[in-house]
Amino acid sequence: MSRTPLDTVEHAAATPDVELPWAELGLKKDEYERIVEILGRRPTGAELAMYSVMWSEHCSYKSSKVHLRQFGEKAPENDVLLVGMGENAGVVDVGQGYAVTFKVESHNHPSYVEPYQGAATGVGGIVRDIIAMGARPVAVVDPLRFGAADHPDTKRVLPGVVAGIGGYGNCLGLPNIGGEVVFDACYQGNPLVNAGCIGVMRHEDIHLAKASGAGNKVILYGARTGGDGIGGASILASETFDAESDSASGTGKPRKRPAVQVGDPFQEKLLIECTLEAFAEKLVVGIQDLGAAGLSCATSELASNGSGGMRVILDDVPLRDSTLSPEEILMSESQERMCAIVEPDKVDRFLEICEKWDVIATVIGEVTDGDRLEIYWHGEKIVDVDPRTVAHEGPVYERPYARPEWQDALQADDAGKLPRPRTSEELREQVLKLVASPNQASKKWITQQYDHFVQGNTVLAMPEDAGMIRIDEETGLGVAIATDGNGRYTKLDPYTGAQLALAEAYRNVAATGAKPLAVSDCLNFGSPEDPAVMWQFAEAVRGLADGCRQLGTPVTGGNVSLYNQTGEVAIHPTPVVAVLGVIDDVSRRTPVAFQEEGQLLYLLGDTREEFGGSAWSQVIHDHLGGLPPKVDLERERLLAEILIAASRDGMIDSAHDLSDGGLIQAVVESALLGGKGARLIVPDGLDAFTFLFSESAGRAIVAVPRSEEVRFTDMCRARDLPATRIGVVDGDAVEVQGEFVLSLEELREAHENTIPSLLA
Amino acid sequence: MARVVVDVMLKPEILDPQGQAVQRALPRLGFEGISDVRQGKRFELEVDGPVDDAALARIHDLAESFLANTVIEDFTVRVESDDAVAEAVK
Amino acid sequence: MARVVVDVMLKPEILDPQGQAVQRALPRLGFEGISDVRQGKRFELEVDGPVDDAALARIHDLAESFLANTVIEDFTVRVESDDAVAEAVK
Amino acid sequence: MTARIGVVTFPGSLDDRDSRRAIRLAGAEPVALWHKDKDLKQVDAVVLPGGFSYGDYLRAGAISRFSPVMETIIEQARAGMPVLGICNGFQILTEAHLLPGAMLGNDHLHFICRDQKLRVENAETAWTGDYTAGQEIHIPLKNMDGRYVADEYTLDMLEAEGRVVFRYLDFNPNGSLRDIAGITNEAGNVVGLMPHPEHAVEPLIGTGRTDGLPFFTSILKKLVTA
Ligand SMILES: Nc1ncnc2c1ncn2[C@@H]1O[C@H](COP(=O)(O)OP(=O)(O)O)[C@@H](O)[C@H]1O
Ligand SMILES: [Mg+2]
Repeated sequence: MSRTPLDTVEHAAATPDVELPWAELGLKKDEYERIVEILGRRPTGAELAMYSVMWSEHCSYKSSKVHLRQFGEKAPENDVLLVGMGENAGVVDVGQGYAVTFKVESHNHPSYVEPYQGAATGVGGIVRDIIAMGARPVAVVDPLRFGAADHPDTKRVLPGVVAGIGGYGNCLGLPNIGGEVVFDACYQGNPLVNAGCIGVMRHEDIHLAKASGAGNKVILYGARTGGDGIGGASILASETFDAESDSASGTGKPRKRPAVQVGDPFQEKLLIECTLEAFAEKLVVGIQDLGAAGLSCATSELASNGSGGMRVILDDVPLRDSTLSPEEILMSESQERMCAIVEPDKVDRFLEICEKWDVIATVIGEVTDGDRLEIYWHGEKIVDVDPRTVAHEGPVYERPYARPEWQDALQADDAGKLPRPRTSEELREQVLKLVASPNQASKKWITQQYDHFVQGNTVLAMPEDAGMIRIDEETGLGVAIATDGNGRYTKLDPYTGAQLALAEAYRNVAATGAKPLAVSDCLNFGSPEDPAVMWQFAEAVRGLADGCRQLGTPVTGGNVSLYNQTGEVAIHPTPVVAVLGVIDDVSRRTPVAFQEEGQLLYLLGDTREEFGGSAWSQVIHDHLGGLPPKVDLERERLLAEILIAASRDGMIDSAHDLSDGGLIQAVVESALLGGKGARLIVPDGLDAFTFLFSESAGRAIVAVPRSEEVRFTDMCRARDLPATRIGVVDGDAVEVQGEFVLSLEELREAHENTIPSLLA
Repeated sequence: MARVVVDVMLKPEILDPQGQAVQRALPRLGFEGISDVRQGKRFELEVDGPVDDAALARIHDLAESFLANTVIEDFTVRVESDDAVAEAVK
Repeated sequence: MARVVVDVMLKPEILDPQGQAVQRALPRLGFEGISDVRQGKRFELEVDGPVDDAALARIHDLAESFLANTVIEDFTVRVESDDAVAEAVK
Repeated sequence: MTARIGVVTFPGSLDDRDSRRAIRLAGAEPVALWHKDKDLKQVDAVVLPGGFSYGDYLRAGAISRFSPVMETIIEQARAGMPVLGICNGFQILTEAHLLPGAMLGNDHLHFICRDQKLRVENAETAWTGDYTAGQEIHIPLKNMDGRYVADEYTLDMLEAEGRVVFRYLDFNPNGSLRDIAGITNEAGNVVGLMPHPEHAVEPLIGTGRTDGLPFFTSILKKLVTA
């Protein structure tokens, strides 16, 4: 397809009055004017394509940047961060010369449009981020949010998303070791599909997205570039869906049907192997994956981070569709591509490795000693920009924010006033209802579609509190990861809600015996143009940054997904927090399941009357109001230290953190997993209802062998952590003395049948 | 009873990893001269009663809303007569 | 250049859970009167040069040895002419 | 002396490393083999590991079966060399007609990953000597296309000749006919199964059981005493 005339740099300079479709590309008028100002002339079509995708909300973080800075400014003193925020993913020192990189990203909108491919390519994208750091990916996690469990559209979206995550991750050979599945009507038109990946490398293997060394070659390798997903992630992720798209019947498809990408996990598996082989031979100077904004992003970021400039010959990009225009090539979001900077004398070897793995690799340009990014097409220059202005100096907005006027009323609507069960029989019924409710029910139907075993290093996988992977066979060094978020808590109080998410993930990691080290996050919110949403965002970020500082766990990176709303209605503010931990010897890990009858159950931490945003208030009363549980991060830290020490010294045989659903939910899970029941006694000073359903933070239950009881309780006493004996592992029922008995069989049926009967 | 066939193929601009895998294997099997392979799905529906325009219209709706995801796929619906010479309907 | 279509379907005696899943979903979607659904694969091969008997015979071999597993699947090969009225070859 | 056991890496193989680890833990010497090489590096036996070779895009195992390394393996297997196909390896063996029948998508249409109970039906093959017939074991299972099918005649023959090596117990995870989880050829040197013994060789890892280790000790014993 010949386009006449080609919009070259020269042509642009000579035709200042030509109007380009900046609005269609999602730019605002003042943004366009800034581009003109930066260039000193109007941009060419290709330049406009690059600026428009790179300055989109998705790529530039223009609304969130001013807030995210706190993660750096408030970062705790630490000696674990090897690479901080701003790179493809942060890198953490886990000892013995190993470094771990991890990150969570969203693929929300694409997964609503095409659940299978949207979710699959979400996994593909995050895995490439991890490879780009120089690491071998070793596990994935998938925090998910869907609309109401019984809504017909959930039956379209959820199975597709789960099949997509499994289809891609399983085919790559990455064990899936954790995640979340949450149902809430607020996610009906905006499911949240977040995907996280962990990678492992030696310290010396860390790679950065940096193009340095004039004369070094720019090699594009992986899939051919096609027309799929042009502007996909970028434009798509930046716009709100139409209200009508969520038709009442639920079977309707979104009205908006942009091109989505199709993933090729087999190609990605080859990409992983050939990239790691090239790393091993030290052939790579700098590397960047191609994700949102494709080549526009990879070339401008590599050049911007490096010391020199870059020249790219766009004609050399291998195409799947020969009719693509240069603008489209620059914007294409075809999956499974990477871009490497390689010294000239190593290019042949690099290409050889690619060929070994049947991966197409092409030199498309080189690093120059100037400071411009220049792109040529048919011998003519169509892009001539300062790469920093594209990649790093995009617009920054201080969006107005304001505490919504309904916040007070919401908080005043105290869940403590809801009618409580009056009889033991009612209490028993509510327990059954809780453990069978979609959010509290077993997610096995979903998680068994994921490979947990591949790579042969999985120590713990779901439904454990955290996933755990061995990274050194000799020493038993391992890492653990947990992801958590609670949109209900965060809606009630965004600052506290974000800290509760952090506290829960931190606690989950500690419950397995691993020491929490660092944090990544995925911040899912509504439209930043709504001051109420912006306030939720600002508060959540402030809460998370303050929390990380207090816990001593730096934020290593993350992802922001905005515009998750249908019409005027935003999702609950949903910061998802991932905490990474390390354990010196995985043989000391603590599982969730009860191990042996006769072991003593201890409740660690304080239980208060806290029901705001609780599972109980949702399941029994369909209520959301009041305040979320209080956060005491010093207490969380102490609890974690006790859990870790107890695991290291063999004082406990199982542990389970308490979170949504409260104590009874945790006991039921440990009992069902271990196939062993428990006899519980309501401790003095608590009523049975509060004991079972309160969601006070900073708590866990542990099973202590009798021989360890004195040692364990002494330790808790010495450290001032409340430890209350609440019962014993015993029999094949969960009994609350003086209240009720529920057989494991009855509990299992309630807990395990819900999801299959809704979805299968 | 009649058979209606719905063919569902990825849109031409969408990557077809399955077709590509087949195509890349061909030379190894000693096959030359095939420049492109695309792999899609074929549904055979056995319809009770006559396949009139109304029935076809309904099957068309079915294909559009359920058998294919028109974000990434195209489809055709046709009646397959006994001599297997198909008649294009869409 | 011509297009040859290879349709591959599970043999009738082999359980086809995909087809069944579609069929089971039909009533929910408000569809009646479809007594059976089978799901198979459709390959579209773009052949360089003329599709004469020799070429078809080779594609037939390809289908038999590669595109289909004849332990479980049947296949048909046909040339698709431009007006999309297919001609049965096997 | 020890035995050299090759593990083939196809593009898209996933459990090749794990299979080599299992071989090493059993005391044999793992040898990496590459799909493009016809050369088997003088190994005494071969494992075709699990994974999604070529993405399993056409049919599981259909493309790998035509790789150069398979030419040699097919020839050698017919001559008696022990070959174990795990999951994708099993699928490749059926596509290569070294084992009868075929593998299809799970009847429930989902990938399934679980700790699977099996009964050892045949402890005489090259790979099962360290089990006893009738023994019940747990081995992780994880696959999309695990449904074993063959015609009635073949199934009857397999049973009559004692060539069903493993059966699923308590729960058939994929709709395999007659609960078949693994089979062998007439000579007993070629064995294929869907579950993954290489993922059950270390305490603490995976399901924490070591019920899969005897596969690798069996073959080692057989080769060393041969
Ligand atoms: N989508 C998912 N993918 C993988 N694992 C999941 C998923 N959803 C839930 N899980 C796992 O199931 C278990 C229970 O989940 P959840 O109740 O959310 O845990 P917690 O409340 O401790 O955070 C955890 O091990 C979690 O990692
Ligand atoms: Mg937990």
